[in-house]
Amino acid sequence: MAASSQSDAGLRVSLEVEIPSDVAFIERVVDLVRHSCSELSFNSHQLALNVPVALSEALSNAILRGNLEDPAKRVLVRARVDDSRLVLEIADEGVRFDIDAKTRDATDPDNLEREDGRGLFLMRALMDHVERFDAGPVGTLGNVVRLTLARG
Amino acid sequence: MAASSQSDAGLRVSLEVEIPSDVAFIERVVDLVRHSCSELSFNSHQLALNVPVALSEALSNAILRGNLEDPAKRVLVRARVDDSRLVLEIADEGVRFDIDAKTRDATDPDNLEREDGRGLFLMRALMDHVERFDAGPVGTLGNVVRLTLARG
Amino acid sequence: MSFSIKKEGEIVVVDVEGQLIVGNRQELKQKVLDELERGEKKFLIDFAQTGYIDSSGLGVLVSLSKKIREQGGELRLANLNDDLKTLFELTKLDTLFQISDTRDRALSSF
Amino acid sequence: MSFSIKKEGEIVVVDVEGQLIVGNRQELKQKVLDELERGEKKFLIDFAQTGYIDSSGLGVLVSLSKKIREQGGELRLANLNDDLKTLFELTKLDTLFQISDTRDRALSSF
Ligand SMILES: Nc1ncnc2c1ncn2[C@@H]1O[C@H](COP(=O)(O)OP(=O)(O)O)[C@@H](O)[C@H]1O
Ligand SMILES: Nc1ncnc2c1ncn2[C@@H]1O[C@H](COP(=O)(O)OP(=O)(O)O)[C@@H](O)[C@H]1O
Repeated sequence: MAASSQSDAGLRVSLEVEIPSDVAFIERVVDLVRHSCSELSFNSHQLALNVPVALSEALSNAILRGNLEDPAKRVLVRARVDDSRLVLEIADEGVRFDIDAKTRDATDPDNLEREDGRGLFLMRALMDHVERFDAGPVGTLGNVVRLTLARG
Repeated sequence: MAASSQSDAGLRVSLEVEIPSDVAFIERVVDLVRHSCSELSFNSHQLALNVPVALSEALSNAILRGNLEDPAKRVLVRARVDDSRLVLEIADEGVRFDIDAKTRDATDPDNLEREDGRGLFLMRALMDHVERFDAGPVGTLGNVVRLTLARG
Repeated sequence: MSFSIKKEGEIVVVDVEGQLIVGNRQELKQKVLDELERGEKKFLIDFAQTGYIDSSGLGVLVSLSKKIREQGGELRLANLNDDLKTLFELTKLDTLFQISDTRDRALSSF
Repeated sequence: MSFSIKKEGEIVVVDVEGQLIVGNRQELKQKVLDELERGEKKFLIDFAQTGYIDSSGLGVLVSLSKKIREQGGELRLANLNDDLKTLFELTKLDTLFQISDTRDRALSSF
């Protein structure tokens, strides 16, 4: 394709996806974000591993831990991609949480045989930055988890 | 995939793509928009014909007719897709034009052997609605062409 | 997207792979005009591997068809899928071109 | 995404087609537990056709491996591509599982 021999400079994509609190939507959101990154020539490992896994983790946390699968609550995903990086923001409507306190070292021998608790660990391992901030002012609900990945 | 047996109700995608005034970017923008529509189960003809052709026309008009390929000018594409329809807005920074006056009937025998002038005609043939409005207040530059297509 | 050209007997066959749009139509035009200049007269454009065509791509086909006719040659098209057929019908260009369902039929129709 | 199960000799082979994630991992778990209940002891999960795996998918593999061991059985994994290998390495799960490069090697390792 002429497109791939073309520089990416100046192409900027931003994507907003709103879904119900239902894990069945995760795969489609991942597809959409991954497709945007592929148009900006992110490398194959980033497209097959870092982006899909980290985003899936953030989405299932938002749906299951944040919104507790409440059908009245929604998850909003914002992805901005340009020729230097991907910035993902996953917003839920749930109770705030302390991301550092909740992150477990999955490689600790005590945790190795646990079934759960690898989500935040993997996000941090697969992304350059993982941040959490409040979605709204004091007293309101909602977490935003922001994942940043430099194009490799 | 579990995804395709799943209802689309409640999934909403909005995409913003900014490109330089260079026709080499058209194919990638079309791919991105088309991919969003495919996640929302638009039908195969809409994905292979209506969406790509109408959007390509609007993009090349914005780049070639609107921005006159001026490298300082940009084209902004906004796509909103949900389970009922696609709304596309293509914004340039060029001189305003009268879309009705400029639309030619491509099937008129006088026009049949012309090389150009089928763009607006095809947009209208392939989309449910085609509108043009001013990008900013009186005295400023810029056209927005809005294309709407109900999911088939 | 790319265009590959080969000869089948005395017919020049062009395969359009991917899109035929404003970004690459000049390349198709130039390739066909080069062959015309070399004295070729019979042209078949095969769309079996084509995605979508925009109005500028249609425009190039119209203009090539005119130039080929002016040199006493012929242009035929083959393998338009349903969506491409619709595109030709919407613009009535199906009345301007000789269109065959298959490449073989197109080749034997010259 | 889907899981297909078949017997190769006395080994139950599961192919994971597509993703193994929170939305479908219960299905995999149930299918394997059903076989275990039926008395099967040797299990091979083949990832040749797998896309990505999330932490809940990894969690299901950990829990199946435990349950199979408790019944005196064995679970082996095969055909992890480079990205899936990285995932197992990052989580040190490569130390918990018997992982073979190919299906044949996994089958003959039981
Ligand atoms: N969006 C969220 N809202 C509320 N709590 C969260 C959220 N994301 C993570 N958590 C908390 O962090 C914990 C650890 O998350 P994670 O590492 O992904 O493992 P797991 O989800 O398997 O428990 C969760 O169990 C939950 O208590
Ligand atoms: N975005 C635009 N800005 C300015 N003029 C435009 C724009 N889009 C269309 N036009 C005008 O409308 C005319 C007809 O457009 P179209 O039907 O697409 O055919 P063509 O672009 O081949 O001339 C153009 O030649 C141009 O004068």
